[in-house]
Amino acid sequence: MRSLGQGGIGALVSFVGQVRDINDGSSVSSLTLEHYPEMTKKALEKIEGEAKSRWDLIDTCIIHRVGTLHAQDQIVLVLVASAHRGDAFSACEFIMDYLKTSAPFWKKEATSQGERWVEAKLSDDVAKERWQK
Amino acid sequence: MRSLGQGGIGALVSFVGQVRDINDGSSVSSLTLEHYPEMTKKALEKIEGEAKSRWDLIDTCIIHRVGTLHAQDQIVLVLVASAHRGDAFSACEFIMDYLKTSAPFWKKEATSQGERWVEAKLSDDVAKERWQK
Amino acid sequence: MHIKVLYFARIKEAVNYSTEDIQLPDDVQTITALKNYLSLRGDTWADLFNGKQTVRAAINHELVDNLAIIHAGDEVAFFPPVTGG
Amino acid sequence: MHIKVLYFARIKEAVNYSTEDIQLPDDVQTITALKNYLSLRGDTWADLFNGKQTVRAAINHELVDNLAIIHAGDEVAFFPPVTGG
Repeated sequence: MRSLGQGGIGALVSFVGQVRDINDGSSVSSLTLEHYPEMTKKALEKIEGEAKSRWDLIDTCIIHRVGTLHAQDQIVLVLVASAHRGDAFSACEFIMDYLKTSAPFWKKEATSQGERWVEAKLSDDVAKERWQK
Repeated sequence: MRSLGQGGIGALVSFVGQVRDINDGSSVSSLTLEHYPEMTKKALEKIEGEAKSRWDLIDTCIIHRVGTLHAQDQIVLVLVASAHRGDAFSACEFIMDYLKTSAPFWKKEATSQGERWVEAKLSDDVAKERWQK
Repeated sequence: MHIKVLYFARIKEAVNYSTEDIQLPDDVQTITALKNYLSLRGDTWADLFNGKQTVRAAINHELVDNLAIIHAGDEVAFFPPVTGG
Repeated sequence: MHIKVLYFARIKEAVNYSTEDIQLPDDVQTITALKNYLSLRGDTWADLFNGKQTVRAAINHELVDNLAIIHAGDEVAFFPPVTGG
């Protein structure tokens, strides 16, 4: 975040997503994240651009990890800086809702029952639709 | 946050409030925060308790500074840990909205025009009222 | 009855002290009554407590409204709308 | 026309490779037509692309719907609903 030292920033909202040790009733020992590199960059830039057009933001930052992660590892960081908290909260939640439904990442879990691809959640589509009203 | 290492945490949302170098058109050189110590503790615990009763949270943490701060200093940190992001986002924003209207802190700004008490904002009352629907 | 009264921020500066012990007349039993009672102390007090300014109150560290009942030994605090966070 | 096709995640594992170059017949011009064309390759392909599974598509790194038009030289990607974040 280039402008972290900028004096106009009154509000910084961050979201960190972590690997939980249990999902859908099975214990998870590791998680492997696959992505589509050429598209990922474009998708994340598009989401950030959309957030900046909707709210009055000073800067945004998205970091998403790929490869193999373990329980309690951090998967994603979204950081939003703004003059006022309302803009920062809305934009951070918006970015996460769009990232969950539009950025090309796929999770495969290693559980006690073997490996399985994580299923997309309807609740994520519903969360995204809120912003289309 | 006692349970930061807990494996059930999937979402961590944080809010950091910073001193802006400009407010209501005047440049701000410093900010002095007064509070009502015996009430502050009780008020913050009440806000955290209310958040925990409304959403499924693993833990919350509020840190609020008092005394004299300068531009870009951090005033307040609110940290919310939950299994899922929806709960964490809502609870963090709720805590800030209640803190802004119910916790006994008062800001006095030193500006180029002299000292002045910061006026409470109607928009903070409006933000709080959202949660009473 | 005997109570303790605290003042904060702009109000503390106006009255020029932060705390006092007051022996209330029997008919002063609510926040509204206490505000009216204090506003009789002179211009500064009248300006603060005649209802034109927003003055919040707490009893024993809990925010209360103007109808709240005051009991002997209570700690009553008066302050402007809060501006933390 | 000639295009490049990429497969990801569950779909990549099912077809057992991640990328191929395809020379499309003239009448295959949309995502839907390409899905139908691929589903003729056998059971594995039919299971993936006959419409019973949700398969998302991107053209040149942009998410598109089934009606999107494919042009010569495009990079088309097929993948399951995303699950990042």
